[in-house]
Amino acid sequence: MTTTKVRRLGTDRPPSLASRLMGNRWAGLAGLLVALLAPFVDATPYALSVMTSAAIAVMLAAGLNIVVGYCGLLDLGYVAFFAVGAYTSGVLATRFEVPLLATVPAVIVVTVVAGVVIGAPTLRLRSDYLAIVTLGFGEIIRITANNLDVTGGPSGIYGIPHLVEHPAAFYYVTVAVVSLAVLGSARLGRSRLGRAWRFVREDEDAAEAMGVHTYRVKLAAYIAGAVWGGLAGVLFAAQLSAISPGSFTFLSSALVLMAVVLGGMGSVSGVVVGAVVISVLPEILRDLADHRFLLFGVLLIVVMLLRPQGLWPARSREVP
Amino acid sequence: GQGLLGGGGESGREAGENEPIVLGMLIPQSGSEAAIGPYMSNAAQLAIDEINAKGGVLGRKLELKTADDACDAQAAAAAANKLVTEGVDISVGGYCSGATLPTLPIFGKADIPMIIPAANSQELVDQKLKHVFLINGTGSQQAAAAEKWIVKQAAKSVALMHDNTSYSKDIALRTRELLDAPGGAEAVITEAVTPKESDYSPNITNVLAKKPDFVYWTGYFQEGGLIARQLRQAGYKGAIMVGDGSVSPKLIEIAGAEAAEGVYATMTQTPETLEGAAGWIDAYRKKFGAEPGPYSNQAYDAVRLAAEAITKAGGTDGAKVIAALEAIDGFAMFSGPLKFTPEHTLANGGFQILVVKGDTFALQDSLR
Amino acid sequence: MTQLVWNGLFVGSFYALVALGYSMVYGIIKLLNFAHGDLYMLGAFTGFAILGAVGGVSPTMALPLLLAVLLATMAVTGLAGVALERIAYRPLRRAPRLSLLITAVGASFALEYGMRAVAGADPRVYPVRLGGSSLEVLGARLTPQQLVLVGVAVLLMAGLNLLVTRTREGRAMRAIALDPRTSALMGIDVDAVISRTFFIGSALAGAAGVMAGAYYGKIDFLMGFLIGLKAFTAAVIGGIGNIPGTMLGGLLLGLLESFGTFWLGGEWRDVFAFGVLILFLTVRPTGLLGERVTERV
Amino acid sequence: MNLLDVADLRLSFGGLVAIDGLSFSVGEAEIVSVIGPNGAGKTSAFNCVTGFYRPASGRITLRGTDLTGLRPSAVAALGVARTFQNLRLFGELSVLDNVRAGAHLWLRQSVLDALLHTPRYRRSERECTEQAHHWLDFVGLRGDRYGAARHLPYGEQRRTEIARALARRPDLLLLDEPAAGLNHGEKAEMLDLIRRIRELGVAIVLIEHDMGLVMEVSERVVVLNFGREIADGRPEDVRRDPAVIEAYLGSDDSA
Amino acid sequence: MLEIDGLDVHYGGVHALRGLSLTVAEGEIVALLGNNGAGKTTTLAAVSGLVRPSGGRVVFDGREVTREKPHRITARGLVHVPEGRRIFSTLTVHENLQLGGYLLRDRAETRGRIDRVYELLPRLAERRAQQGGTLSGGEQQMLAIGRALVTGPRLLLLDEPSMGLAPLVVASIMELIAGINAEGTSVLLVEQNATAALKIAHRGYVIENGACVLDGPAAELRQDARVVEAYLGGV
Ligand SMILES: Nc1ncnc2c1ncn2[C@@H]1O[C@H](COP(=O)(O)OP(=O)(O)OP(=O)(O)O)[C@@H](O)[C@H]1O
Ligand SMILES: Nc1ncnc2c1ncn2[C@@H]1O[C@H](COP(=O)(O)OP(=O)(O)OP(=O)(O)O)[C@@H](O)[C@H]1O
Ligand SMILES: CC(C)C[C@H](N)C(=O)O
Ligand SMILES: [Mg+2]
Ligand SMILES: [Mg+2]
Repeated sequence: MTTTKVRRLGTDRPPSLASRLMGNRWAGLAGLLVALLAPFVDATPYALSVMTSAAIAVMLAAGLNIVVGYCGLLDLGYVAFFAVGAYTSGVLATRFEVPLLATVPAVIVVTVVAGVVIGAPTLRLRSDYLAIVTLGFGEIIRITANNLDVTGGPSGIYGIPHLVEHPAAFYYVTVAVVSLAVLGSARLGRSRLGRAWRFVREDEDAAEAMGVHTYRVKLAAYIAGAVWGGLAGVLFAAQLSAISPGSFTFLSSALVLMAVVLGGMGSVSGVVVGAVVISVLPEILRDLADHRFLLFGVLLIVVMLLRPQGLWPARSREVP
Repeated sequence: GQGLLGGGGESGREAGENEPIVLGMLIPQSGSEAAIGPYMSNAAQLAIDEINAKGGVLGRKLELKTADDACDAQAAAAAANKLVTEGVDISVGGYCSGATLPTLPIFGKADIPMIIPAANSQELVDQKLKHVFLINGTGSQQAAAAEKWIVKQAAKSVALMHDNTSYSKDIALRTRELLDAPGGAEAVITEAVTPKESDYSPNITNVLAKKPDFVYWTGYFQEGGLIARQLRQAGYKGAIMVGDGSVSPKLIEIAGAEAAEGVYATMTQTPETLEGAAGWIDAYRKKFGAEPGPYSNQAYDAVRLAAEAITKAGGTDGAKVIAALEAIDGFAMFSGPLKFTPEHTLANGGFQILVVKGDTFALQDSLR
Repeated sequence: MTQLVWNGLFVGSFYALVALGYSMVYGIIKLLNFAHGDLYMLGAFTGFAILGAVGGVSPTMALPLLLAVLLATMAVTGLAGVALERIAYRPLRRAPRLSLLITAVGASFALEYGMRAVAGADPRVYPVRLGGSSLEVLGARLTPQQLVLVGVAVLLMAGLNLLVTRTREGRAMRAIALDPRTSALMGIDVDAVISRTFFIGSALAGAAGVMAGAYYGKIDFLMGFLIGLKAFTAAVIGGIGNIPGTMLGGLLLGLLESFGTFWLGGEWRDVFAFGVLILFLTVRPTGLLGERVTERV
Repeated sequence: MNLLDVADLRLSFGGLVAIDGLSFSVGEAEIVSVIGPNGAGKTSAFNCVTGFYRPASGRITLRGTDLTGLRPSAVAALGVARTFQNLRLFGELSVLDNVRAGAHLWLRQSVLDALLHTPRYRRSERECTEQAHHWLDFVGLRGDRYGAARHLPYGEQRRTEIARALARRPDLLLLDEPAAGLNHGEKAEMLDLIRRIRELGVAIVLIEHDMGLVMEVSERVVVLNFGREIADGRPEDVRRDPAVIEAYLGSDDSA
Repeated sequence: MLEIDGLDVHYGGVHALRGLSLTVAEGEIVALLGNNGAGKTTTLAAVSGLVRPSGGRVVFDGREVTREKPHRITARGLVHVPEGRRIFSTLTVHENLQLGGYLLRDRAETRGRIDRVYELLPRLAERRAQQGGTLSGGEQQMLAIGRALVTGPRLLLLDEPSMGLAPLVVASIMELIAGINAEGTSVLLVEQNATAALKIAHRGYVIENGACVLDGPAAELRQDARVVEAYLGGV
């Protein structure tokens, strides 16, 4: 037997303070607290609308994170599900006068179906090709909404009833829903299914060899992402009371994807931060008027150069 | 800050005597329609400067706050909320119907009357909101004018082309409906194009296969110019007409003088077509060093109309301003003397037919 | 019918030209270069600026002049692409590959709104226009200028194909795409090859920009967005990284759009095009000419 | 009944015949080695058994259940685990997570459990982690269990891969060159490990080029050449088989 | 020819090489032995520029190459065959070999060298049009070595060349290495198959925990009790 010393790299090293702060639920609670207190600092309609939009963006990012961050499936048409959710609830609420809350089960059913319809034939594709297919489906959904009459054609659906009247109250409802969604996605990520998603992301063959039915697992990620996106769509419809195809363009998909990557793929805290940055930064820059997107672009580059793994990357080591 | 514990949602609009009156204007400054924003904000500023030079309104100065709606619903909602928060008294903006729709309840809730200068989808008034007024002709008014001219030209087969946005599609479909009535011209094809492209030859091939003698494009000038040019290149010899979104000297430039010559347009009155407007154009040029673009005159009028209503109402109280707007009769605007219908659209749609002559749109027929 | 085919091929050759650069860049560093369409835009504006500086041109001189402008523009956009890679992409080469997506979108915004700040939001119109009389060929109406443009596009593409498949430079590109570290061990200067790839790809985009400006006339700061999207689609359909495949992908997309418009009308065109592409990919998951990759276990 | 039966397997790639009528069987808790020249079709045979390749013809049965043409995850579900010749760890994931992958098939936990953090979820997660540690201890991993697997030295990665396969609690374990890249001392440890695995009642099929190890550990050796079986028997007999010496071992079988 | 002096390498918090020093003289085969994780691969990677040392010097042919880029080091004639074969998986066998000749401007010479490799490793000739990634493990190993030979190295760094090779092939690969060495190429050989390595090497080093603990002529090392116990197996 060899004489070399046995090296136990870090097995007995205590977790660093940073990892303790970032890793566990304190970060989540702190984030929630910030979200809950923010209206006490600024509750102007503008601030509330920006914050509500940011919260919805967080939900979208959390959903897309399941697909892209956990499972490694590049989805360039994620807003398709956002649109499906928003339209389902909008159509039911305006054409059939179903209360908005009551549309939720229908939204879930429809988005699951949409997830299966889009995912089933295409999840066998390699990532680049999947990207195009999802992009294509995103466009197909948007154009179809634009061309059909039930969806109100290009002008969309308006007069969707509010979930609750007061903007601050609606903000709190949104925060509550979004928090649950974020928590849910985090818990999924730490489950048997969540691990399977990461196995698929890392190496599909090895995952198969360990008994992971990669196709089903991918479909599950897709469906989970679809449901998250669809529910975010309901919030979106309730917030704006009007939805139109113009809100579901490829650019919106790209922005959600950016939120995920900017924050740190696979890291729930990261994508929350990413989504807040992506949705709030342009508002902060609003006063620069003409130059705001120029600066936005430059900032994106700078941020990424400084933090290549994202603002708050997924932990690369487990806490023992 | 105005937190929940502080002043609450209501912003500090209890304006003092000398506080300026704030007009808010949502316009696209980024995104696909970014070209339009400056035309509108410049003209609004021009109106404000003129009014302020004469002492303002009720002894108070006017002030303009613009916000970028990027022609996008969500951005528009945030921008509208921002204007509300900044204490805007009257909204004089709105170019894209799709972006303007979600802002209606936001301004409504804050008790801010809206004079919408450009966006003109029927849906803006379909909800019968008290605070919403359109000073651009609506789709049905424009369609009526178009049909009138088509019939007058004795056209037989008409091709309608739109860009699949709500504004453009609405006009096209309404025109088709009118043409579908028995007798006269027949709508042979309704073709939708994808905006922001360069090559429309597949659409044009479709259209020309139906051998129309009249083509009506109801979208914007960027595509309009290309379509007119490509129609001519493809050998089309019949008449071409464009909607009000296409009335811009840029259309002529893009199409090239040859292809643009003789193109008709349905349009409310513009500075160019008004006897007395030459001075206005000069003033605009002098101030901004550029030609007034599409919807600059409507933006200019929106500001003037807001000033008029505030004067009549004796203040900026929302309900009183709305009442004043409803009562206005005969206020002089580029589009003619103003009076609102019960649904807050122009009683006199005021559409007329322009024609491209050289490098401008000239009046062809006032359809009166 | 021939008209439909010609329309599709003509537009498709623009798509192909832009898609080639996309494909090369994607092929070598797996970057979804969102800014690629904006280099096309930059090309269009560069050409516009050069023509403006040259001043009035007699119509007879238009074609040779345009060719000169084309080359100058290709140099400018090529260098812009190299700079872009240097600043925004190279530092992230070891980061997760989607991180590049952020800087690419950032670069796209910066280019678009930077151009807007320089040239304004109004569309501009080229002083020299290729247009004019059309002739009938096999029942399709086309112009000599169109033929010239397609000819130039085909030449550029053919040259590129030779470069990538036949030369050591091309082999180096393909090797880097698979494994940059090992490529360096073969003596390949990875950074230099990537720079050259960006130069060529961006130059092609710039060429397409000038050609579009001169042919269609209208240019604006957002003109690159849609074509960038289509180029990406074409590149993938063709089989990412595969040059002839990308050309075919561009042409196919053009044809699909042309026939989709004809069969279903303009409003369903993209639904048709994407629908066909999706169906196609489900039967042939590696695109038109994409290599069958048999991953060994 | 044999644990594994492979009958008349054929597989080709284009014109290349990789496996040409291969048959062999493995009994319960038996250690069988598969040896043969490079490119003889050993890994391909593994790939057929585990569902990564679909054989052109032939039948593969596990305790009488037909495996032929099943997808890899279904084969794994029936109790077959494997390692890969070119390591296939989940590089970015922690070593522990890698081994947890082995628990995927037996871990009883629903999505709802995970969302609500029910006691069942906690229990199953705890068990999963304990098992992972158990198997890492079993294979004798020395390196950092909490860091990314790709940071481990090569030999440690090999062990991790075996731990991952063991965490599946398979009846049949296929090891593709587990001792490649190990030095002599480490090979001794591997030998010991393989024996201990067999003591758990797991049958092992071993592809290996290290004859010392093969001769030491195998109960039976199957020799392939050009996709065909050229010998099958006890190690002592096989090593003296002239066909095997000629095709594979060479006269000097030190290596 | 190669001098490594006090080399330190860190991977984040891991101190992989701790002041490692060794030399390879012109015309020598030097074996590098050590347990898993000892730092052998890291040593080679630091020499060829794939990892950046945090301290120490690498001198090749009298010139310091410590922080030079990998492709320049290769251009100097120092060629590294990395661990794990690293074949360009979708390129054919032939294209892989052509890439080995990337730096040769002369096509005829490249062709000549490739033909030579085909002669030495006939299995590769049979498979010249097959995608590299679909080769069997051993075939890939042959390709990796063949590819480096096309480069025409003056110093060859080999990381576990015998891994996954059948016994017969191991023997012939070792012969091959001895052969090219005889033609003037120096070799730094990392090998777990210490028996085979020490048979052809002139000298050897044993490293543990990122530093050399033992070195000497191969013949002596073969007799050394510690080496015998740990690496060669009781005789
Ligand atoms: N996907 C594939 N496509 C083409 N040929 C293949 C493929 N997989 C394997 N082969 C060929 O089939 C033959 C058998 O390969 P296999 O990997 O089974 O060999 P092996 O016995 O495991 O060899 P080694 O000991 O070198 O690992 C080899 O010649 C290989 O090149
Ligand atoms: N990328 C990396 N990140 C972190 N640590 C690393 C990395 N690469 C290697 N190490 C560590 O550096 C040390 C030396 O590794 P190295 O690969 O050089 O060993 P080796 O002697 O080649 O071992 P083997 O015989 O297993 O190939 C090991 O402890 C390993 O865990
Ligand atoms: C012509 C434009 C003023 C029409 C406007 N874009 C709308 O959507 O209503
Ligand atoms: Mg093998
Ligand atoms: Mg090593």
